[in-house]
Amino acid sequence: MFDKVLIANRGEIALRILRACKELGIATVAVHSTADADAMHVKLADESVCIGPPSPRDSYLNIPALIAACEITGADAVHPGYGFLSENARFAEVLEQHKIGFIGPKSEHIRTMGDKIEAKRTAVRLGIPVVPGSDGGITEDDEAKKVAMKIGFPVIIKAAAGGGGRGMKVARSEDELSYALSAARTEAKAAFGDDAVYIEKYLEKPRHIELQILGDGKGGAIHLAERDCSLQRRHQKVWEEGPSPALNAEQREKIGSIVANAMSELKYLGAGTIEFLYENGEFYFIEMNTRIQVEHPVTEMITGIDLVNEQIKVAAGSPLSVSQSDIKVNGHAIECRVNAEHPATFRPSPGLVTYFHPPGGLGVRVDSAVYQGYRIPPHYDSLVAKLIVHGRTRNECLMRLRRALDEFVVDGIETTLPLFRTLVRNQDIQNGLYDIHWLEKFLKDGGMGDLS
Amino acid sequence: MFDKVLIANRGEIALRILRACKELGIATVAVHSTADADAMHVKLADESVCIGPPSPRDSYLNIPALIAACEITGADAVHPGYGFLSENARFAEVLEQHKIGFIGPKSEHIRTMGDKIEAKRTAVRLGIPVVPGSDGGITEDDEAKKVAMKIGFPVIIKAAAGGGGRGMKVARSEDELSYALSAARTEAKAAFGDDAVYIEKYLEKPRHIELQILGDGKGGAIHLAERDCSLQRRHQKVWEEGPSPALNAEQREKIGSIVANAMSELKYLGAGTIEFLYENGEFYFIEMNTRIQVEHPVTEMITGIDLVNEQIKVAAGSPLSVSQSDIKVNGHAIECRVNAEHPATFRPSPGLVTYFHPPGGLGVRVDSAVYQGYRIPPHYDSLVAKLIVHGRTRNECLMRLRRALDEFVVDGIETTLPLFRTLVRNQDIQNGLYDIHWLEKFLKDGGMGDLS
Amino acid sequence: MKAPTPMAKDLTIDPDLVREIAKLISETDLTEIEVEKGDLKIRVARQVTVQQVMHSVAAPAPVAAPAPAAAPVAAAAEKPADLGAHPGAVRSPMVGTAYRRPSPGSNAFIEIGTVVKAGEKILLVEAMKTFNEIVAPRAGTVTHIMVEDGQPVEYGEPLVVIE
Amino acid sequence: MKAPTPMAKDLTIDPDLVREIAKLISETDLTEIEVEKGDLKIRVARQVTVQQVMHSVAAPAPVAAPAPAAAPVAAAAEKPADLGAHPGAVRSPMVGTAYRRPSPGSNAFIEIGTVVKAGEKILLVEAMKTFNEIVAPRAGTVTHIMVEDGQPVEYGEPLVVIE
Repeated sequence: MFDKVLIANRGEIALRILRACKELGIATVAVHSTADADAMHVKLADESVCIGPPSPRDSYLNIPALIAACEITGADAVHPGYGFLSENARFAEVLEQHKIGFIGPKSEHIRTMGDKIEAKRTAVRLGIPVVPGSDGGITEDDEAKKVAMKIGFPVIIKAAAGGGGRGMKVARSEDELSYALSAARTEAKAAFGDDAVYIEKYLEKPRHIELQILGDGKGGAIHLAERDCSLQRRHQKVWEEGPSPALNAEQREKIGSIVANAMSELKYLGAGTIEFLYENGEFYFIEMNTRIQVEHPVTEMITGIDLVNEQIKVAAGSPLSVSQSDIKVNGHAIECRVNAEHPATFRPSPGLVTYFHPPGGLGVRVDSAVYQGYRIPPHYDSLVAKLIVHGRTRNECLMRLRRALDEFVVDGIETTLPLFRTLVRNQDIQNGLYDIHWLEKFLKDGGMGDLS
Repeated sequence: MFDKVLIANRGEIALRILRACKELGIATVAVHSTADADAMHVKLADESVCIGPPSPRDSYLNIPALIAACEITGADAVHPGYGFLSENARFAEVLEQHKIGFIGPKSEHIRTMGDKIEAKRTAVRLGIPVVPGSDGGITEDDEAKKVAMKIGFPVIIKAAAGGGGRGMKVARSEDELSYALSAARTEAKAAFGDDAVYIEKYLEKPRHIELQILGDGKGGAIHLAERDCSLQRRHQKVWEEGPSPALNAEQREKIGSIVANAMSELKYLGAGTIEFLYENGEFYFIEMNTRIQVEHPVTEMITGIDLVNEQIKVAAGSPLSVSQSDIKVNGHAIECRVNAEHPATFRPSPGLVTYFHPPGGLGVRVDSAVYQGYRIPPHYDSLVAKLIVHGRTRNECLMRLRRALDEFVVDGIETTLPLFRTLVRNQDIQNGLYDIHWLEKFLKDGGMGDLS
Repeated sequence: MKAPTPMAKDLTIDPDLVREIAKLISETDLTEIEVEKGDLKIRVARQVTVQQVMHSVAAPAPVAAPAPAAAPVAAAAEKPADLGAHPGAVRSPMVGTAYRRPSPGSNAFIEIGTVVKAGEKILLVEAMKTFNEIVAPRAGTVTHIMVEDGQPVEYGEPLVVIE
Repeated sequence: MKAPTPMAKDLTIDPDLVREIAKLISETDLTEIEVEKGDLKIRVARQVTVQQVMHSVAAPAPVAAPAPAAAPVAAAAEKPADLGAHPGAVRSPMVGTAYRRPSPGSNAFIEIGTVVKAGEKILLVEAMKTFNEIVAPRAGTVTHIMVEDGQPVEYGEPLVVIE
């Protein structure tokens, strides 16, 4: 086991990692930029090192500074958290060169999954379902039709060279295909100088469902059920829950086995998440995150497994402390990401937290690095607290979440608490009837009323 | 189900009940003395009523005021919490006369268990093990010897008319019996004018182990394993945990079945606790508490059952939501009662809480009615917060407790947090090797060092 | 802002002079100017406000936005907060329901303007089917009645004001 | 605002003089100036505002009693907190290990009292096996050296003071 872990992150995840280390009896080193000298994890760590100015490039992304911090403190491992260097294969390699443990996957897996094309290719190889589509660029109507008939309508035609929505056309039936194809090709030619396009299944109202996995790096791998993260705004998750209101035990078991087997074959090490779009009973691989995620507590609450604890143990060469048969989904959990933002306009609201009173009681967990008197710096993300609530049923969880939200007080800054208080009372949310477009539509339709 | 519950209590248990009601969608009425106008549960309740001046006799114990508060608010049930009127049979009866539900047991069971002699008689009748002893007063050496031989040494000889330790003598062997008997009788005669004594088994180093039970009032009853509350000071529990480090699964199952069967036979309604002394593998009934207890969260954390939720449901005539086979002990939980007292001298320290930062994260629950800026009134008990920590093993629980205690900040008043920070690092505590005398001896021996 | 304080030996000085010095003191943000010439001495001073800012206490207590703020049952419009502190306020000695008349058909015990003697019945508060008489604690004139007939009242709630 | 000020006939003070003294009092952070010229005496004072601000910010942050308070790695005795704010302090541009001499056997680059030119080497900070030269940002005399040879330093940590 490691003797001293350097936490190469900030905010609530730095505190989360610090807690896991303390609970394992491992000494901790906090690193921080000059803007984070007052951070809670800095105050609680056994040692702390200032690694640079506020700009992340010069501090939290500064590999030489982090290596130097390990050297001067004698840290024998680094936990990268999420974001920053957590999915930087080179960082993992540099640490290896310096004989410092990296609490994360093997660098080759970070690299593979960080490359969209390589990741999809790997997923296919490992038997993970992906969005069906053409293998390469298509220019002929006949070929396009053949592909579209095979994958089924609606399909989306995308510029092979493109991105950013340009050159994208949806065809909902065979009739529309020919026009969509020529329109897409014309746009692609104009935008990218290349009229090659590819065809993919178009998902109208998918949910975002992701599977948590853990691997020991030697072929042992388990899944820890799914999280439903469909409630998003601008691709940022806002509310995550598990299990998904859309899945039953059989579906869970099926997709869970697929990803667990895939990770076993890959000899994946540590915690990871396989993200899918889900529509009409089918899963479509989006990407794999080779790190701990913001929403990991949802899984911890329903499985009773401490994911960061497991990360540290397997990174140190220990086996997983649980096998697949030990994993039981127990009850329901929801996480709300309380951000320092206006609840309807999402304008960031950093500044001094003049009052902070988190909710307590049965089934309520708060992961937050904020305290009263803390000044949220403007340089980083706006996460104030993760409120995670567990109940024996989804309904109990929702009722508990409602009362917890009503107890939560954060003053001095604006937060998204009012958004969650509205969402928890919404009929669609209560019924679990939402997809990845739901929240943006809700906000566009003035769901936040006067606050908008 | 009830529509509106009046919470006839204050402090953290009032908030605990309020949370349970909110999670069941039941409207809440807070009552409070003039000293508690700023209490958190008053702020969070749907309605609140001031019922009297600070003195508990004129407010929280004032039955007419409580009935009037029910009448003017239309509350259809009362939850009494613990302490105050929670074990007052007459209060339960008055409520019944006014057709207001009482969230507690039948008044006859409150009355029976409130009478020490009647309680013990009932325990014997129900097959619950009690401290063996003579049936009545003894004056003859021969008879005393016969009884002592039967129950085994050491024995304690107590004045039949007595109390308060006067006229009590311990005999550790047959040799000592004759002298102890005559000394006890002389003292008893002098103190109470009656030299009749009785003989009981003397427990030298017992643990306090209690069984949580739930009954539906119709003969359905289950047990929810035990809590070990041996760490006490002046008969006040300080640290409670479950399961007991002293019991194995077989012992738990055995005593659990006995109490569950007894409660079934009694047709007990609601939550209750059967308290035992435990020594050398044997249980000895002390008393039954016919209410929710301060330390109930320990049981909630290891069983996943919301005890206050169950209390409310069965009081409204619903069945228990779980059967005995649903109850599984999962992991380990410890509760620390953080009091507004000096951590070594236990001098009360009411006053303004100038800073309050509870710990968070995985497995940490805080039940507290305190907030920053709250003034702890000097009129009531000194409980600031209950810190309850859960872990998959007792060791994980202890490590988590340690880190949670180190995160907990309460300023402006003195608290017992330093006591717990010392206890969690103590070898005996870590090994689970303590009895009901351990804490007092630890304190007497200067265990708190410079703070003493 | 305190007025400038002229402290002159006699009143023969020109008030414009004082005004002028006061203006100077404002302008320069000074607190004191003293001018002496021969037997004439003028000292002008301005006191500085001592500010005592205590933040934490002023912080709002835990009441969430959409949760209804704890609404005292008897927070009726008839009970302006400022009357609660009135020295002549008569407060309810118990929780219950206040009645202004001895029986439904009767006249009210008191109206605004009624002159009462100490010990005279002014209201009833019913609790547990018992009607408790509220009597005037002192003689005086009823100037405010804060409860309606049949209104629930809390312990300590002001009922009427007798002045 | 320097308009000429008409003064009383029998007392001629110069308002510009008072303004000048007020400016002086601000500049010098004094609280009182008294000027006497011939039989003219002017005394000017400024009281300091007494502000008692109790910030919740001043409340202790979550550091538990027995838990070791976060101990900055380089919190050596050589680094008095007041020197950190010294205008002549030269700070470490990176995390690493500070060295005072170019190689183990050599003399130190600087000692207290050394007169340095701008751009002159004063220390090395090693990070990732690379020795980074720390040069004097300005000419002056070394008055404090806060690091020992081989001492770990944080980003922004004051290393020496050049005055």
